[in-house]
Amino acid sequence: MPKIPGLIKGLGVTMGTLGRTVRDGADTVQYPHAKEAPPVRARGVIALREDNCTACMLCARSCPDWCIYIEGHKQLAPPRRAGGKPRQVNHLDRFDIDYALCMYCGICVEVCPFDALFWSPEYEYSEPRIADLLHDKTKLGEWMETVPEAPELEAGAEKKK
Amino acid sequence: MTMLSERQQLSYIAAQAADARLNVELETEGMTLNIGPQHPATHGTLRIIARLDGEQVVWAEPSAGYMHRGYEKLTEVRTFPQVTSLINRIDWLGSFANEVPFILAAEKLMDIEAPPRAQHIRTILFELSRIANVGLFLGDLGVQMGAVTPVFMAFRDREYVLNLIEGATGGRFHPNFDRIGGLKDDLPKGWIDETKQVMKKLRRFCDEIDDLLFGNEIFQSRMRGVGVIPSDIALQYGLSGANLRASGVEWDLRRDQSLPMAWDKVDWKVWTHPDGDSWARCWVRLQEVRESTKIVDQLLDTIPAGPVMAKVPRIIKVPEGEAWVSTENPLGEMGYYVVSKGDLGPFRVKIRSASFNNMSIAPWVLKGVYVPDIITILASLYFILGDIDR
Amino acid sequence: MQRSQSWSAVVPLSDTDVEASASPDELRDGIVAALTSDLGDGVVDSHVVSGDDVWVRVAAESWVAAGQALHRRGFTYFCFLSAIDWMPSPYGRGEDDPSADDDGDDTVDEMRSGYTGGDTRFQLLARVVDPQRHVGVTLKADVPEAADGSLAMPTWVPVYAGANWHERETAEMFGIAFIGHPDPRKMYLPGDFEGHPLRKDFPLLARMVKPWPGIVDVEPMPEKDEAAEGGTADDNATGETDGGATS
Amino acid sequence: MSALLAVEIPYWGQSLLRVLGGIVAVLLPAGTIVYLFLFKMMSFMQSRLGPMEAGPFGSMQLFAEVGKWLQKEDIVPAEADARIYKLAPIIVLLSTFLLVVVVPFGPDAYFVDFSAGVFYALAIGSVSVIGILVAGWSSANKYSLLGGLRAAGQLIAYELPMVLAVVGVVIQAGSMNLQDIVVAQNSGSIFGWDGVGFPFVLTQFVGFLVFMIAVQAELTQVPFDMPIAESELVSGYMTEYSGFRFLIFFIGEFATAGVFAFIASVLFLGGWGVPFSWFGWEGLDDVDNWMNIGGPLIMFTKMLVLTGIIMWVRFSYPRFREDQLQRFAWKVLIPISLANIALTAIVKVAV
Repeated sequence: MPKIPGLIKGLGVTMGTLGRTVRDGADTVQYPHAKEAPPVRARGVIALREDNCTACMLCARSCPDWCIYIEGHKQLAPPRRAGGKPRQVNHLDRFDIDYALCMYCGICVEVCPFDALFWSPEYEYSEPRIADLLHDKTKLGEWMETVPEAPELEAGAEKKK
Repeated sequence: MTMLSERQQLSYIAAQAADARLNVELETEGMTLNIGPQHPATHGTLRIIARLDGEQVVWAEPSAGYMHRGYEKLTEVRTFPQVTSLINRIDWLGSFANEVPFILAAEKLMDIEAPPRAQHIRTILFELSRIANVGLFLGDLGVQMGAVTPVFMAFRDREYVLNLIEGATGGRFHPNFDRIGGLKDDLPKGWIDETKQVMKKLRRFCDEIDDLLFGNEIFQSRMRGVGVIPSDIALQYGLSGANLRASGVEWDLRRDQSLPMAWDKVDWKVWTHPDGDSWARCWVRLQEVRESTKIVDQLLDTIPAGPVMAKVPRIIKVPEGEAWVSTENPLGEMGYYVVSKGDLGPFRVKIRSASFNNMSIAPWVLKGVYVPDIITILASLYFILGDIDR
Repeated sequence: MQRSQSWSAVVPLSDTDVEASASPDELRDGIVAALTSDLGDGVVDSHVVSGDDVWVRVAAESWVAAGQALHRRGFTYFCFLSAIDWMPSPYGRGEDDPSADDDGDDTVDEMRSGYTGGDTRFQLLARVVDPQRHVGVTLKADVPEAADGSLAMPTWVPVYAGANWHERETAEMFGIAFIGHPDPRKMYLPGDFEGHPLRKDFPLLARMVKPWPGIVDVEPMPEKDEAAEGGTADDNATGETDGGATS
Repeated sequence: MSALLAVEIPYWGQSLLRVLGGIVAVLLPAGTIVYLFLFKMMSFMQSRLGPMEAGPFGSMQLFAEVGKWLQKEDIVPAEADARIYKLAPIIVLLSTFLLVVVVPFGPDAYFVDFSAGVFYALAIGSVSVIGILVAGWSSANKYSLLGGLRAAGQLIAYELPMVLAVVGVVIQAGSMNLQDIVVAQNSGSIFGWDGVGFPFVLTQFVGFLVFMIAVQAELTQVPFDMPIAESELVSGYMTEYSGFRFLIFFIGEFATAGVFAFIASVLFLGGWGVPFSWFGWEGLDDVDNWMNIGGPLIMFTKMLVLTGIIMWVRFSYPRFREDQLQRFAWKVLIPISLANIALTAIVKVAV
């Protein structure tokens, strides 16, 4: 079989792609009208479960960008068992993440010992003003609704303790 | 000349004198052309100063530093786990591959090794980032030469790879998934089957690029015999990766050094090309993408069961010592010279990035070529600006 | 690196252990021997990690000769050239990390050189590789300080052309002049930049202009409990008191 | 001749029709090419949809683009030779208008009946070179200068094969009048069979290929787009242009593509005509009046097919290097077309 010149082959490739696009539709998505679902693990935005946070500062200290700001104070909580002594707990006053600085490395979520921080795949929170990218604890708490279940693991994986 | 002021005359004479050596016979004037820092051919902000005689380059010299981020300094104020989030921005197209050598160096200093399952998954992700990176190179090659279609095919199929990387690690571009002692997490369910499908798509993409670009006679006439780098020059400048293999040096760090990674467990081939021209460099890369899909396919079938994380202390302190680990990254040899003082963070990290050496040959290889060849030679040397400037 | 099969355990690094168990590395010992025979007294010290890597420290005068000798012996691939400032940073990491205190910071405060030792603050560091035998050598050399504090070393460009850019980078980052360099301009920095950023006494402004957010602590109970002013140890303790509810 | 649609039209009406017709003949192909090929075909070849927001399937995108360009600031570089700089895009577009004048769209639907039409078209076709050269020269930009010089070299080099490729047609038709060439093709017959007339592409296939390659180069489309070369010269001679001046260049580029496709279809594909034998016409005077409507439509279809091929090649190929391009013109195309002329002349004399 004689070799087809590359010039002709190239024309064939582009025309073939045109045919495929007409037949199967494009590979792109018309963004504001249609959206692709990001993967479950996608690191879109960090959500905060305020009840779990003990203001231990671990996330703020391990953040490479210094973009987490936490303030808290100690207060007395009612005893867990009837008749016990009142417990001393940390109360969270302020929990801000500056998304203008955040580089989405996920270290804060990873170091959190009390499961208070989660990744949510939401990504549409751009703002016209850069100052609005500082999410406070209410806003971070609202993201909790969008946090998906952790995915099942592939065969052969060891269960996490 | 009478119309000119004295200062203009003097500068004119000075310019003439400077140009005289360019072309004494024809008395033509040379021209300095500034390509960049903002230019479509420089993937970022590289500036090339070219002295031209007509369309021919008398000398050309890249000028870097428009995007220098000082990572070597920044690593000194970060802890070991924080460094990976930083260094995967060096070569932003193959970012997972940047993390691996650093983690391996830290593990070497701590004298631990990741579990076999983690080594396997690391290798898979490493090869996936190579495919994402070099796949885009293959498309971008077309754009540098006026063919608009290949780059869209590259973006289309790279998207599948990025989806895989995001599905496993959570980060599309900056996975930050590699940890000292293993990986952050195991693979999600269904990932392996999906990856196999994507590898089939990528092999088709390679065939398409082969037909559309590499088989094209115009492309060949632009690439063959242009920008020839002999092997001794390539070694002297420290060219690495496909650039070195295209000059006929059969040397691949994946094969030729013993690392706790899974490359030695599968069957693959190191491609070389004897010519050393632009065509050879691009062709070797195309073959390497194909080879990578094969490596990934084989590794997917043989992932061992077990944990993905070795037992490491919660707060990582790396013992005092020095370690050098380099791997065969998409762009070439990427290595970290890590000096630890037994502290939470490294004392000094020397980042040996591939593009820095690969571009340092540019003044040598650009001498005497035509202006359009500047673009093709730079494209075939394949640099990422973050990898030059760090 | 030695392939140890005990991947799940942390094996402590211990020099005596490694040297006792490792088989002598003929290849790398041979390199040191060859270099010693070429340079004589030029080789000051060497360090071989069996099966892994070799470090050789040469005298400053033998720096170029060492490069030439290695190039002649097949180490034709130029990997990198850089420098190390062994002075401990006066600024730390810009953060007052309470967890860093526990084994004492005083170890960092004195200047200690790494493998193969060293007498000066700055050391030149270069690596060349033999692409046939797949073995690399890391060369080090003390950079002598002149009376006026300036640093200068001979250039490697005639031996390894690729050293050109690396030396330009090292020159601007550490302030080491390379004598005989064909193009001693700055690589990255603007022409009028002052200072040498990779020297340890060059402050990293990004970590100076803003206080570390991690330095604040939870406000203690107002009326009592002076002891709780401590630090993270307390935070963890308080965290664990109600940790039972979350796990 | 003045019996357009068998209605007597006063002279001013005819003039108005001609002016409007000229504008339509230039702008309509340009708009159609941009939408159909540049927006849609290219996108589909790259497995995407292209513009979809403005109008149904993005059909109004073109007007949005024009609106965008008109709003932009008209920047003239400080060092530029302002008057010439402003004139250059107009020269380019003007050459397109002058070119379309000789193209016949129907038995009566033409602007000028010019007995040396081919000669005129080829001469006027190279006026745009002047526009491009002065645009590159007056921009006071090194990239533009390189682009302008490349354009001059390239357009002149490819003018020659184009002329030589047409000579074969002229020999065969025995006329330089484009209308006569159309009639000759449609009233001809192949060995007595007149089912499809006698389009010259059959005998002049080599000439047709050379002509189309030369057109590709003349239009500075990939693979001959070094004067523009986004990735090296950053749009070459157009680098400094913005706003409506860039728009004029842009329209000029695609309008010229349309007009050259018109000329190619007249020279090689039978132009506006249908084979005369289908309706029993003997010559130009017998042709029914409805061809004045049908002819332009036929021309338009043929133009779309030809520009479609031009664009298809553009979206598939990388570009040549400047010296390779010159070598290709002088060492390949010109000898081939000279041989073609010689062969045509020999056959013409012999038969």
